[in-house]
Amino acid sequence: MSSPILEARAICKSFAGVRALKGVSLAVHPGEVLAVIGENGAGKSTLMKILAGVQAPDTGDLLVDGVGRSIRSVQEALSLGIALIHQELNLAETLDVGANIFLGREPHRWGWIDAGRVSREARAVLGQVGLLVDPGTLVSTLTIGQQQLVEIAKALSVKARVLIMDEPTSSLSDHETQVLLRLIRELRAKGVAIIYISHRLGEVHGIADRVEVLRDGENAGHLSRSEISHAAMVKLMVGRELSQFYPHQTHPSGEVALEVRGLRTAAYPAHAVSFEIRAGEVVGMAGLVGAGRSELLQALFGVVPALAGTVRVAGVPVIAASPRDAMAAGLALVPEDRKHDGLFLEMGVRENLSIATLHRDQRVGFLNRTKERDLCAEMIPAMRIKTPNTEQPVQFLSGGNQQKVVIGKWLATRPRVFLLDEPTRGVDIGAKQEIYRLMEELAAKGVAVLFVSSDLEEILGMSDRVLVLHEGRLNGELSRSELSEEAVMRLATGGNHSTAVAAS
Amino acid sequence: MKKIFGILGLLIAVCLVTASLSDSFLSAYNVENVLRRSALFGILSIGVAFVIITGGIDLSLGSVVCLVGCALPWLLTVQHWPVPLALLAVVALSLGIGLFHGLLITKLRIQPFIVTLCGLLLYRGIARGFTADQTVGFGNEFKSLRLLATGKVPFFPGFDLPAPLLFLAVVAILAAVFLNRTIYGRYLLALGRNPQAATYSGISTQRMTILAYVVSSGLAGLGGVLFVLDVNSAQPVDFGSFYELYAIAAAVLGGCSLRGGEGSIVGVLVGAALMQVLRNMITLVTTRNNVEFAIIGAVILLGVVADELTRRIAAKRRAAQVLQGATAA
Amino acid sequence: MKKIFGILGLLIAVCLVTASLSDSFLSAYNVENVLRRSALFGILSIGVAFVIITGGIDLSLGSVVCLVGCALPWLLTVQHWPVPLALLAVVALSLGIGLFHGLLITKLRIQPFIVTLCGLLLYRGIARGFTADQTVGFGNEFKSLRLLATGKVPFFPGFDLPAPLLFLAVVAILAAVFLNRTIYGRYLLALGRNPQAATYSGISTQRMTILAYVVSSGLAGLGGVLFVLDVNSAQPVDFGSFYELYAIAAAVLGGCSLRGGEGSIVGVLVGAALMQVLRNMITLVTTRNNVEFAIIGAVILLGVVADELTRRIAAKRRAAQVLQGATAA
Amino acid sequence: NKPAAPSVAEGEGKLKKIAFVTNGVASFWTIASAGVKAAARDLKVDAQTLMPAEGISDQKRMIEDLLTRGIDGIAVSPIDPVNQTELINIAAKKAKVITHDSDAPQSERLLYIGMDNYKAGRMCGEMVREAMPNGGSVMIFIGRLEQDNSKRRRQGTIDAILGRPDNSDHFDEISAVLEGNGFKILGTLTDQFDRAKGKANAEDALAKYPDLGCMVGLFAYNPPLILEALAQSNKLGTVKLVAFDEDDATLDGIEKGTVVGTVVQDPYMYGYKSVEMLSALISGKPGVVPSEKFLDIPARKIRKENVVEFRSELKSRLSAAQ
Ligand SMILES: Nc1ncnc2c1ncn2[C@@H]1O[C@H](COP(=O)(O)OP(=O)(O)OP(=O)(O)O)[C@@H](O)[C@H]1O
Ligand SMILES: Nc1ncnc2c1ncn2[C@@H]1O[C@H](COP(=O)(O)OP(=O)(O)OP(=O)(O)O)[C@@H](O)[C@H]1O
Ligand SMILES: [Mg+2]
Ligand SMILES: [Mg+2]
Repeated sequence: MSSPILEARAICKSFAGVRALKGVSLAVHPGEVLAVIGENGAGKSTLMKILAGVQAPDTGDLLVDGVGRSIRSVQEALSLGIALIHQELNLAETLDVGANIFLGREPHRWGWIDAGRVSREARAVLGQVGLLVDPGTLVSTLTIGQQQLVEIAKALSVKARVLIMDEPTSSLSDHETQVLLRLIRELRAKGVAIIYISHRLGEVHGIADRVEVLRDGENAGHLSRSEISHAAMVKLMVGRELSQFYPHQTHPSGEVALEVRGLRTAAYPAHAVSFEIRAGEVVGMAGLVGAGRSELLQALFGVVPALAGTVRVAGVPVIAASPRDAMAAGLALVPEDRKHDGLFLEMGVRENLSIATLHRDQRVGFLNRTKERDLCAEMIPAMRIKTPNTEQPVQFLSGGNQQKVVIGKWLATRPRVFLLDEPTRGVDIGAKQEIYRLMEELAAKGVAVLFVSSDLEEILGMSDRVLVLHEGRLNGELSRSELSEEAVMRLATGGNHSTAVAAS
Repeated sequence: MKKIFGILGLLIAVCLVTASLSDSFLSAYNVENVLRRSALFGILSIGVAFVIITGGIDLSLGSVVCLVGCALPWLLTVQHWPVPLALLAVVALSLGIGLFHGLLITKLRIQPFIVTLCGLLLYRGIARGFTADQTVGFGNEFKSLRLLATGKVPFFPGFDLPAPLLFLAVVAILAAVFLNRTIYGRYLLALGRNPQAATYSGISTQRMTILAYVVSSGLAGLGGVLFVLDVNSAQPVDFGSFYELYAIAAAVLGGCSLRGGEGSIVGVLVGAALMQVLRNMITLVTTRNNVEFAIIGAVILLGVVADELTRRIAAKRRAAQVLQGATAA
Repeated sequence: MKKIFGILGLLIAVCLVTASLSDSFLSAYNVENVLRRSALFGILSIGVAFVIITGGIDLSLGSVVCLVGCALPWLLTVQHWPVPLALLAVVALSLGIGLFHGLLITKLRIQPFIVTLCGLLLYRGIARGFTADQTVGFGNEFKSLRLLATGKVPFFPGFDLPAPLLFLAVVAILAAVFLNRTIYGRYLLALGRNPQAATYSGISTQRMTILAYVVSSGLAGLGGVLFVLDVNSAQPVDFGSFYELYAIAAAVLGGCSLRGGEGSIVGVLVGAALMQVLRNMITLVTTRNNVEFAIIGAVILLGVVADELTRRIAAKRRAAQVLQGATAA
Repeated sequence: NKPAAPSVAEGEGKLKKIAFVTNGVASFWTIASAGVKAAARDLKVDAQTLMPAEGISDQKRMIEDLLTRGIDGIAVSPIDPVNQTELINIAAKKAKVITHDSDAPQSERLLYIGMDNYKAGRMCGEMVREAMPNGGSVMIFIGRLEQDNSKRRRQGTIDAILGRPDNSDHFDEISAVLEGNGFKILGTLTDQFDRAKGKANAEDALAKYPDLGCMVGLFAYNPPLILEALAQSNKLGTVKLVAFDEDDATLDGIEKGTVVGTVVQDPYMYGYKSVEMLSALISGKPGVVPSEKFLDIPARKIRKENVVEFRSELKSRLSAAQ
């Protein structure tokens, strides 16, 4: 085997009160895909940021081509050929797609931007990732999934020797993921070293040449190509075997809990969407990036206005002009973009968990501190939120734990209809199972659960029924018996129901 | 909480220095004066702190002080309205202004800076219009009404509490309780942190924003009433001019972040007091006052820089300890 | 771009109204005057726009105008420095101030509002100090130097371009090219909207921030020089007072978001011109100018509201059409 | 004509502390402060000038702080005499208080030093009539109109131009266009001390009234700004300019003939006399104080014939104070 292109030795890093990395080592070779996996908070992102010059390690050495380097800035990392796609989106929303792709590396002559080249090359990389928008489009008008693709295009345009991807697919659907995985294979063939982080073990299984597992800021073991299996990865990550990953059971469905008739959204006003969900049902909603799933949930929850249509919850018509109305009617929405819409990053876990229930638990306008404390005492263990204390600002939690805080906050409202938009985005396997278990429990208690997911495995594993959107249209519905990867994909790409079911 | 230690230290340092340089600083008369002025500015600063906490800004506050400060004597001495009616009118006026700002900001989504900058220009202009640029005041009348601002409450022999301090105490306690103990206070803070997430959490962000502007203008109105009762005369051209900057400076010094979501009432009070003590010091200690503002500016800047530097050194020391602990373990 | 149509419309409307009410408005003499004033304020506004684009604020600008405006005649007439040296000194002074602000904001991470508010207090105080509150001016001397501000360049017969307009043209073109065509302009915009994204892209955000404050203070210095050359005298107490608010208002009216990341130079120029045309209108059309500020405030507010409302109505109409098209299909 | 220093008993350890409080910050007050310094030196007292930068509440604060310092005497130019009566009375209980420049007649102040602004205004008006014997249109420029002295000054000017009898108790609306005596007063423009605005006012007036006959600048900095505007529109000398106070540019203009004349007060004497009177009052020599409680320091007209002499006097006083 060739010598490592990038190597980290005994890296330690601590933040105020938290030791995120305790002597982690890692090496990646040219033409190799190294998958790094681990539970939420294991230290994956921190390690990657150190490799890419975003953060400095407390102790430990970095070697590039066998030579010791101190990578102190992003610029230095880039000049060494190391590029990082961050776990969280980092785009300047007021700039256009092209400007974001080449931010910091604009082709220029004496400072003068070569706009033509930016646009040409941007179009080329956008084509590679399969995002067909004009480079002049403002980033603020793109969906999360599309923004994620912009991030990938941006990293591709670096032409890096080491490309680090921290959960690049967390908001991509299967279709886009396949495009990305093909890209990765091409890059590998060209000798690029790739570090790939994902909580979707199926992907890891399909792409990785080697797997490195982190646990609690330490190396927990590694697997060579031949050793990679779902069970082996889980065992190293969690330290035990997980039985029955999708705890799905068929539920006796009850009354109609949510009834949607002729709903039109601003994104796709041409298509009226109608469906209903019964109490105790778990319904999955699938579709490609930009299919209009998030917009639909947002309209139901009163975040964006619906152009037309009626919504009934338990038979009572609801006019949700604001989330407040929707909550009063018994709805809850776990939003797709937790950083923007779900969390108060600088506020503590307690304040984030209780914010949606303060109104219910108030004592004539005053905070009910007992209830607030009780809520923390209940949710933090129930959701297995990993936090040093209840006052820790959520910005210092790992992504998965942040997600659990958001779900916990909405669980606390005890909704009748639970809407979840990409509930397991960036969540580790253990936590995923927790969330699935929670969805099951809710359904068993008679809550109607509607979840949007781009993770096909999860859609297949958890749904009683699947609604598939294609460009804003409800293109079909699959019962559990009709469910298959093929069928969902066909409907999601515009095929019709009969051929979809027949094909599988 | 930690954030206000720096500013509190600065206040204490300035007090000690002034006391050592001037015997009169700690005289009952002077302490009463400084307390009264701090109380007046404190009321304004608490108001603007509410707006700053939501992530907004209120530049109109000095002009509201002017408008209310001119309207009250004008209504009483020129229009001969009865006292309760005139008071009611100025209260309604200032609350109405806040409501107006809040509605423009929430319903029409105009930037707070623009709305309140227009307010700054507009309200002073209105005051200049209806007074025809004439100074208005109470002359020798309305002595009992003026006691609201000039009155004193015996505290212990030889030292009385100025009446505005009592107003401030009530306002500050209400504000602190509201911010820290009620759900609406929590909503305000949350809104300042992340308006989007606040909306998603079912908080009526518009109502909370409007509330903040109403509180700000309302307290500016109260401040205006007390200021004019204290000074006894108001000139529309410069009454309350620049007060918005002092109030905002006090709030920010006291730990409010202009990015929203942060703020403590105690800090704001300390910030307001600091500005007044500095000005008092300059008149007491020096014989030239034309560099007064330069000194205030320099002291604040030095204070903030010193605060930042000590914080850094402390953080570095702590980090070193953690590291040591880690390697030792 | 779309954002500036509203304000441009407002400017044109105000011009039309004024022209119809006053014959003198379109006289060559008046147009030259308005252009000169707009140019002076335009230079300040472009400077502050740079800072606003990075998501910061510069409140010290009026005081920098004052400091430079007092320092130049003081150096020339009291200290008898040669002209080039004095000019060099004030240029260095204003750039140095910007650097100082930038360093405090980036290295010590003190809020821009605080830093520049202290600057506002400090620089005027310094000017008052070294001039001992005396008015300074050029008297009858330095006529040729003063041509920089008072000179005229023949444009077509009967109409000359005021010299400050040429300065503005150069500044505006450089600024627009810098912002839109160079990588550094791109960095500024990115930094303003998402500093983290900028850092993660390997941009030296600190250097860009410092640059913005240097540009802002530098242009304030240029403005100060031109103002004092034009007016011929400066009184440190009030020279340039409140100009920061006018400049910020012009920038924000012209489409700069105080949240950073957005701004167009053309818009800023239109904003600056609007304020000056309004003031000119009031003197030409009315016989009282004490409600001047009220009118400016009201017009800006009405303009912004009208802009917002038309935008909404248009959006609603578009939505209705789309829906109709959709349901018809 | 230096006033003789009264024989003050000195050497009791502490100097008498005297404060001279102005109504704002201006060059005018700097000249006054030269008088204060000169008197302090001559009379061996500790005298200080304070200029409130922020109007009335600032002035109040300063007086309170002075009382805190145990000041012996205060000379104040009240911004709002009627409503500040109470403040002056409070101060009068703790120290000797006199007023200068602007009086508070209902208060317990011991003396008023100053001149009658209405009369000074009339002098201005007289010069307008001299400059334009056949009448014409006039525009008035002033910093602010809300101060008592500026109102009276403007009214005096208007009344003299229109040939009205002496009557200082009325006030013409700021927006009124007044006619009489062959003159037309087109209006009064204020600038709130913003010089760029002051210049813009002059320019706008020239734009609005191409046949304007005379411009009157009533605050010290107005005439120089008007001169600038006139020079830039090539109307120097064509449009008459009548000035107030003794700015250098104004005096230059008088020498050159571009300014008809100016009316000067005597701020130096305000300062000097204030300290002198206070020092006498403090040491209990009431004989020095005029019995009518008013010390008149009259205004003077300065025209081409006496401008050179006036300038040299001013210069020597200022340099003596340094
Ligand atoms: N800036 C910070 N300040 C304090 N603690 C931090 C900070 N960044 C990360 N941490 C902590 O360091 C630990 C490792 O976090 P990291 O983001 O590297 O985890 P991760 O493996 O990427 O998890 P995930 O799969 O959820 O993304 C966590 O406990 C986290 O709370
Ligand atoms: N602010 C916006 N302005 C313009 N178009 C928008 C905006 N937000 C969403 N869209 C468009 O609306 C459509 C639906 O977006 P939505 O977010 O609902 O899709 P999605 O199925 O959830 O996809 P994703 O996985 O990308 O989130 C997309 O075509 C998108 O381009
Ligand atoms: Mg991570
Ligand atoms: Mg979505």
